[in-house]
Amino acid sequence: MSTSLSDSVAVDGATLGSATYDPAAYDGLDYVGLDDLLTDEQRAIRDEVRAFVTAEVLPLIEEHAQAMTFPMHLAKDFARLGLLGPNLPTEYGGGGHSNITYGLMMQEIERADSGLRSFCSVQGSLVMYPIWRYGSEAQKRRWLPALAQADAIGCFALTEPDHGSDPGGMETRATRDGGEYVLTGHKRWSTNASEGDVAVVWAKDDEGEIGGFLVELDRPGVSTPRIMDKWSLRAAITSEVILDEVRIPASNRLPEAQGLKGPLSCLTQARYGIAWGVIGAATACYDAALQHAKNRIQFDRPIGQFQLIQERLVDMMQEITKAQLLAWRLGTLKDQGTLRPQQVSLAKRNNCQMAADVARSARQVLGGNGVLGMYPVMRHMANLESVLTYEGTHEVHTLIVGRDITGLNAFA
Amino acid sequence: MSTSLSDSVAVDGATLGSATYDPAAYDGLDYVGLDDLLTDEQRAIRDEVRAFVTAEVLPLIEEHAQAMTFPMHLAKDFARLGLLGPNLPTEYGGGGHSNITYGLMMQEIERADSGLRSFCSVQGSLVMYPIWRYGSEAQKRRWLPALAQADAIGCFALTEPDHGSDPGGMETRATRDGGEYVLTGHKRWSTNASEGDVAVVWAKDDEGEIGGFLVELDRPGVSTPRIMDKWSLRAAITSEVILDEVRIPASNRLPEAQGLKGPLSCLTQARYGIAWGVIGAATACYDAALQHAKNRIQFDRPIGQFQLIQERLVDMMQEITKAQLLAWRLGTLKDQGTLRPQQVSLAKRNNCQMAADVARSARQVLGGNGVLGMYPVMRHMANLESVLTYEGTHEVHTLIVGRDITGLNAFA
Amino acid sequence: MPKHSFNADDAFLVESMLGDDERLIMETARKYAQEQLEPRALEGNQDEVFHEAIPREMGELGFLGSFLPEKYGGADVSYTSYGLLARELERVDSGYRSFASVQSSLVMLPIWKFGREALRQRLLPRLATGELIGCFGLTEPNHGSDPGSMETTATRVDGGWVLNGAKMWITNSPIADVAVVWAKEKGTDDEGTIRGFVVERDFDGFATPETHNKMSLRASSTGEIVLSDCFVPDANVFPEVRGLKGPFTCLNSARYGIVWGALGAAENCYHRARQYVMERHQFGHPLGANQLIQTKLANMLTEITQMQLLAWRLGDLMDQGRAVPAMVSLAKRNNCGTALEIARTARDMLGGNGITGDFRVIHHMVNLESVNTYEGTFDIHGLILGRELTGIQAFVPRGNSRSNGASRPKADEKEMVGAE
Amino acid sequence: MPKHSFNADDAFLVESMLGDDERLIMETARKYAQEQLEPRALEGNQDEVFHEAIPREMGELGFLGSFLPEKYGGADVSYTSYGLLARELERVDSGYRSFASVQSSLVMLPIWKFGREALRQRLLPRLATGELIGCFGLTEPNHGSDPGSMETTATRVDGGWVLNGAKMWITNSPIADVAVVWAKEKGTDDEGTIRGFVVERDFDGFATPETHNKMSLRASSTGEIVLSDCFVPDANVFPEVRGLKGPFTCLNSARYGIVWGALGAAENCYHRARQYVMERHQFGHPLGANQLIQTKLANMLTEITQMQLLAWRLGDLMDQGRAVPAMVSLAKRNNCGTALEIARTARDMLGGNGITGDFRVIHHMVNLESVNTYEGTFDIHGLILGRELTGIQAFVPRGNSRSNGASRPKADEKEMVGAE
Repeated sequence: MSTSLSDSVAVDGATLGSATYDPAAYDGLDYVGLDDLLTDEQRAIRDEVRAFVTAEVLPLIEEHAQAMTFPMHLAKDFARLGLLGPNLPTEYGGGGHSNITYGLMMQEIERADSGLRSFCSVQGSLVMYPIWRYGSEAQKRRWLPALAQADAIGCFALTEPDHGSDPGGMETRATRDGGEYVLTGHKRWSTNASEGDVAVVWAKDDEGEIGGFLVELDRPGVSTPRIMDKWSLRAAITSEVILDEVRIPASNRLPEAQGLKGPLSCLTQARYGIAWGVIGAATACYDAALQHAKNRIQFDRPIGQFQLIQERLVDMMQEITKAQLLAWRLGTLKDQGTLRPQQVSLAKRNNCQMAADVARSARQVLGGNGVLGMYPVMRHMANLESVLTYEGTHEVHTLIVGRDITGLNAFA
Repeated sequence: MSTSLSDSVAVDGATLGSATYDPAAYDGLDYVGLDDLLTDEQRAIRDEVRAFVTAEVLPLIEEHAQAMTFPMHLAKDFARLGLLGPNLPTEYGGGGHSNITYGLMMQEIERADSGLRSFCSVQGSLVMYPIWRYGSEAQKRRWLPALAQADAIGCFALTEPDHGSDPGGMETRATRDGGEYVLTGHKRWSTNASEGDVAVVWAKDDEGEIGGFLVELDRPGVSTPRIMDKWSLRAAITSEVILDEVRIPASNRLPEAQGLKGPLSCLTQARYGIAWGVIGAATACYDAALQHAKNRIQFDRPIGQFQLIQERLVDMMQEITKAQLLAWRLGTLKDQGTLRPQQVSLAKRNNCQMAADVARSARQVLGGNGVLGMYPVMRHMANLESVLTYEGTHEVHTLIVGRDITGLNAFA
Repeated sequence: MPKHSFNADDAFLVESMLGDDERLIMETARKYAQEQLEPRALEGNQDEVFHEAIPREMGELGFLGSFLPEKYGGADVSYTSYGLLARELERVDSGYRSFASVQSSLVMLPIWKFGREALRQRLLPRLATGELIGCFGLTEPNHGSDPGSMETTATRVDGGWVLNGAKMWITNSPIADVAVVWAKEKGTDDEGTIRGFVVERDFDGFATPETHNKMSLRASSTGEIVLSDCFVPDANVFPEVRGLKGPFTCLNSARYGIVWGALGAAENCYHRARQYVMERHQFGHPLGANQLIQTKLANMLTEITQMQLLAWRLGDLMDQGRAVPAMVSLAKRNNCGTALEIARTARDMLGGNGITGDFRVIHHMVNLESVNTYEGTFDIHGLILGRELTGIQAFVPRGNSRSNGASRPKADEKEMVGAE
Repeated sequence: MPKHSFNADDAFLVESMLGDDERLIMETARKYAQEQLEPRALEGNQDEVFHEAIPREMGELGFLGSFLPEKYGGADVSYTSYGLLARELERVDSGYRSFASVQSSLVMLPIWKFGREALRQRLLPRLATGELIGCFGLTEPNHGSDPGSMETTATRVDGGWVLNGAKMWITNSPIADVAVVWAKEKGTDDEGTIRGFVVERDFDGFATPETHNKMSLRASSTGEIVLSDCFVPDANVFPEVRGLKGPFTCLNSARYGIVWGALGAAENCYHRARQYVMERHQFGHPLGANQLIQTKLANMLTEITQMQLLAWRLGDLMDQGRAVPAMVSLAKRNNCGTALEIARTARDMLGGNGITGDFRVIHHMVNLESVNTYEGTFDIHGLILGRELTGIQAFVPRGNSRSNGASRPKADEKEMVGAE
């Protein structure tokens, strides 16, 4: 054995010791026959995205994560596959798909990386959705087809450095000045901002009411420094959005968005996608752990024959299966139009924690090799730390659902 | 306050301090609209059993549990409500219901007590089912209608003192002697045996093959001492079945049951019922905890306003909801005829652990009062210890499912 | 590293850190508990019996109020020794340790610390021998975690006070000769101030109905204290102590005993589970040959070793006079919560047999539900620690639906308890 | 109980049990680590850099091989002191502690215990100053938990041995001047016996390619050891030691250091989380005002206090010569598993900021994934303990699909590790 093992490790995949993982062998997880609950079309779309991920995304995603770059060339592929606004009406370029189809798409793309699903979530749920729901006809025509085709990239600017769980405390202001608004403020944790064309900025107007404003990112006074020091979602671009007396025409305000309800409704859309998406990340981890358990030989037999390994695998599979059922039920309710935001909170809370737990357990199954990029697990594990946190932490969703079932408010 | 508080505690319900629990206010739990997945008939049957439990069972169950007696007069009510063999064909007195209906029935009856659901499970899944599946026509006609009507009570004799998880190691023998079998052996943990009319006994024949034998319990050589020292399922009768050269006609052997597959197939039926039943126990605990949290005042406000209490309630509700989805999916697969035993293992494992965890957490919400019979929680908690263990422990189901997903056998 | 043998019951050799006196007390208590209490525990739990000979037996061995000065019948032992006693009693049953905790920390301690000399001399020696039995009345039906809101009142009359109210969850009350009762002054200048009273069995208006059908601590006696115009003479009033400081002093001492007691219960569950999985064979091997079982044992031992170290170090600090209440909260919370988890796991490892009283583990499991709840629940001690760490009390939620800050009680006056 | 103040970083006053020498070493190490290492840790993790000045700095302060006799450059310090050092280094980063552990326990220790006197005198003083850097080659690509199956061979030749094989996951290897390598004799009467060799940088056939793009322990250097017909003279062979006893002696010492190191990482995560929740306001209050946050802090402190007591007691027993390997397994497993949980919780408490390197907690979190895995995974140490408790080895499953008992390896020859 005269050549280096390590040089090829992070790049070429499983060459350390015996190969124990083949990402192309991925076939999802369906222990209780949930495929039967899907239509043929839904399955076909799901499989199309899955094949795309295997062929086009997995070979390059680790490298992008290591280098902290976003594979921007994929944006056009996402558009082609219909991943941008899949559940919006076709009239403005949306996919016109069911919400279950939308969920399946998010699941498959997050199998590759949560950062890619974040890209789609932001574009579809946090940018296209508010424009579609709260925008003027002109705004819709100007932006939605372009966003759906990835000809324009959008971002969502709500969170501020001092106001994470508490967006109502925002300090960004939009001051009316004749036919214009002048925006000043500091937003943080905005996916895509430094690569984007337009931001949906939430700010308080002169009356103190929260409104939504479309800010083209090339306007004077806008800066979008990237947040570089990230250990999670490294393959996604995350930026600050700093607005220093940025002038926009008054017609850039979303006419129908009034109050905190505006941004919160966007978050409900995005959280719905997250509840599906993290299933993909978890299943990728489970699949890597399962393959490794079958292939890794210690003490002359596959480690999958160890009870402690089987226990981990069964727990993972069990929790993923329940999360799938929850997501499916959420989708049917959303398609019926009866879904309540608190139900989305429940699923976001449950499924994100599930995915983080699965990733952590899978990493342990992989032993020392599990910290390397030849397996996707450490990357997913690190990504899911962000997903647990953003769009409402576990604790925030606990208190949202808790208020719903007790009728009592326990926010501090 | 001159009268005793305690004298009425265990008997009359919530008189300690302010009343914080009203069992009649129970309305199940349906956070994600699962009722919509049921048919009108299924809902009607479910509600009928629920109302029966509230009116006829809850007022007396605690007393029976304390006294270690089974409310045998309810057996006729169970028959009237169709709880005995609900999913068997009507031809022999079964209910002809869907498996989802069967599951809902078990759920509602276990809301009262796991011991009552055990009674129904044994009668339906462990006695009627093997007679129906493996019995001769004569055996079916002799026993099934009587068992369905609770005119006869059956029991299931498989487990032996030294062979719990490992029934293949059974020591009970059925020796052929002309037109008779002579059975000798010692079975344990048999629900209903000392009140029963007939036992389905599993024993090895002269060839060492496992077979099923119908043993009328009044035959010479049968004794069924009760196991009295129980802290769990106290409202169910649990006995040993001691067979000392018991002679039965050869025609009492189940002709179609060959090998371990026979008893195991019964266990699959019963485990299916358990996976549904424990949801009822868990929901009863959740309901008691939720009511208490809303009504119990400390520091001038309901304790449900405490974050730590809300966290417990949300966790309970979340886990119950997922268990409901899993049970529902299991039911649809069973109704389609595609259910695999390993899927049942998964649901038994998940749902029993879920119910035990919910009961434990609910008990903590109830504080000191939670150890008393005025709340159903401590009783459910103690019951669920048995339910966790019987019909395959958590570990056994881990290794069954583990073998299924890895293809590797890790039984020690 | 030399190949010493590994002690599976004392992995980090904590017992070797004890002094000779302490070891002697531990061994005496262990012998008594295993030989005299263990044979009664099954019946005690099965039939809700607290055997009436037990108090005098414990008294004879010096187990009651052992940390009191000898002049009052105590033995002036260290806190570590007191803890070791609690551990041995609870190794058999939490109910027996509860009896001794109440007698020692909740009755003898306050009479010694707060009572008049005549009262001390009259009651303490007889409490130490077990001739008299005491109980402690703090918790009320509507006020468990929040004793500062108690409703029991004490009205000043000539030569004493008249008490009215009801206390519940009172260990020993049905068999008690004396009760230390906490009540609020009524109709005085100090209206609402909490005071302590020693009520005796033959006082008029004192009743102690028993609580039946408990599913926990069945081997000890539990009841209420009902006070109906009950007159208590000045001689039986604690003259100086005011407010919750009185009962909290007692509770701190009792909680410390629980830290050790819960350890004993956990050790017994672990011991029984270990024995069971070695004796029980399935699939041709002892259950203990399974990875899933071995790691359960390893987890138990790891937790128990840490519980031992916590208890030992806390005793050490108590004996040095360097302990603070937050340390007791930390250890009470940890050791009770962990003991309960261990008991559940052990119960599970015993399979079907684990639900029978014969195997004793389920007694510990149901007992520990109470032990984890009384004297401050797991959650409440978490918030006591949290207050210590952040300087912010979070007992009282700030939810928007109660925006009136004025109604918020003072944190210092409101420590959440729920007494034994 | 007197009202001392409560020490939120040392709740049970464990540091007050240290001797004066130990405290001095602890304080020296803390000052160095906080002032010299902490400022480099962000860059170290961000850019995968192990700053090359560190070994000599540590050597100068006597941190390398500190428990060795002075004649070999050590300081003859207690095991407790060695542990305290590890804790302070890992309070900054597991990578720095890993460097020191390897140098001290896995390189200097075996050369001292097993090497010839000339080798000791030539290498140990320069390893102690950090002038030379060492690494330890045990783990192979296909043999992590099961080092007894190693494939690296040593063939006897005139005046020495020729080594062939590859080792991976070798901390320090890319920068090492010497490597302690374990290999199996080949072509001798003792074919298959494991022997130890000290390979030096300038030997032919010795290469150490670096492992890049780790997501864990990025501030330390990791690589392979590739041996291609590498000749090692007899002077560099350990003459006496045979079998896995050699490497296991080293691993025991290193694992002991990890027990303390993981504690330091956990303490730092707790400290940073506590600080963050007090500074960060949401809904008009510090995050620390929430019950859900306070109980997280309380849990962390409770676990850390127990980790402290375990580490302290283990050091105490090591210093008394009374420790056995199972104790080390217990503490390594507990402290690593718990530290990882604490790091995850702390990361979560820091919200979005927690994913950035600036706040440092996520470095601990990803590092501890390795620390919980190397030198025996959490599960493996559970089975080592389980074997101790049951007398039955459960490393090798008995599954029916392998009914041939003959193929089962002997338990004693197969301890599951995976070295640093």
